[in-house]
Amino acid sequence: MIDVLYFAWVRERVGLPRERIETEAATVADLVAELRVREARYDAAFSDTSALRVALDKELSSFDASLKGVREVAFFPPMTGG
Amino acid sequence: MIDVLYFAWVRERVGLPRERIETEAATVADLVAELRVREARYDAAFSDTSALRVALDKELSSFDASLKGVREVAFFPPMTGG
Amino acid sequence: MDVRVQSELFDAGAELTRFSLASEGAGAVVSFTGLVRDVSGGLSVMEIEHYPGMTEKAIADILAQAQSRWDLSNAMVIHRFGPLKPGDQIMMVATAARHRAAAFASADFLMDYLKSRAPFWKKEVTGEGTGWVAAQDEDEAALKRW
Amino acid sequence: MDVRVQSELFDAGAELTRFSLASEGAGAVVSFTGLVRDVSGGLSVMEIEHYPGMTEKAIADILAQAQSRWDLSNAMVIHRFGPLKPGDQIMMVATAARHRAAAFASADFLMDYLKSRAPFWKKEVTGEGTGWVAAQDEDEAALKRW
Repeated sequence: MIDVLYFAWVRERVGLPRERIETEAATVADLVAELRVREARYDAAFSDTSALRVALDKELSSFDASLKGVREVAFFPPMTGG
Repeated sequence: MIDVLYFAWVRERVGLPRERIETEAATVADLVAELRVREARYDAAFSDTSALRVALDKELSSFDASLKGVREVAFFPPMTGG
Repeated sequence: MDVRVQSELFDAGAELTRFSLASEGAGAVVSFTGLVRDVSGGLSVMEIEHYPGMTEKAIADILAQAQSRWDLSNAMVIHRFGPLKPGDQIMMVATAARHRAAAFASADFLMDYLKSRAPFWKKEVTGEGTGWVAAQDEDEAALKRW
Repeated sequence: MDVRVQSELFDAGAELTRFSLASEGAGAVVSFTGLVRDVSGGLSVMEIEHYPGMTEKAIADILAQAQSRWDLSNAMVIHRFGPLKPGDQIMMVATAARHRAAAFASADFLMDYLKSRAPFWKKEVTGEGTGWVAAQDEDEAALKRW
């Protein structure tokens, strides 16, 4: 079980801010592939992962990173703070 | 007749903040040469002009500049504002 | 070192005064304030979303990097979230150091990193609809300066 | 644009607030405050001498240069003269622009030029005597950045 969080337009496309997901995905990319085949809204949110960023347990990471031991995955567009 | 102003340690060495000087000096360097032979305190103040700056009518200038039409000459060390 | 992530408006002037007083031994204090700009001429609200928990951590990491690069007497970051009005202060950075070069460089560095590495996202609400502000390539490129 | 050369203490926080309010359309405000630092540990007074008349002119010229180089919404300079105490504010620069790069660069530029091109001279008075602060080679070198 892993907590998956969505922010900004990723949250809007997926339609919810967070959910718990039962998954055996080894990497972030595997998790994204699983989500995309679940429903069209995920497919729309993840259609271009080059436009997305991912954080694992609140640290910026990459799509080829392992999910081993990770409790929280967050997907979001590039940050626009400041 | 020209107004000559002194600032910071140049003022302290010369011993006064300003004076009117009767001079036929063509350039700043000529004026400096005239002053240096007048009295020891001027010689002390102007012994190393590379350590000095000069302004003509309130604009930074150089020691080889002409004094033609100039009403006010100021001598001072490099600025240390800010 | 001071990090505040808040929805409340803050008073940049009062913060600068407080920060300077707390920066003993500093000869140079630099502040940056970011304001909500009404680019399109019809902005009613700028909505800032963030990632609670990660935000504070990311800002603390960026501040620690600044401290390891420059000899700073003090540094602070305030960043707001939630609905902001045009002209509102969005965020503020201040740095204090003995000399001006370190104060300027570290404030500039903090801004570049906050812009692209702290989890905030801006959405503009105008009479014609809403839209997420897109990240600029130049913001990512700015990180390469450091 | 605002230039003030004064002996009176000023309140940098209040000045920042006033400046930001006067900088309509700006998205970025940068301020620099210079403080009297007690380098030797025995400073009783920092005396600042200036060249009345030339000072205002030199600062106005430097501001005009900054305006021609960057698209600024606003810019200001306050510089004190006379006897200052340790911890006192010596001077302040603020710049406002649409984007942060212009606000940072122009404030940094103004400081470099004020430091070496505005006619101010600092003298330190300590228990052991008085001494004029020497110009630093690095301050003159800093001008070459622009």
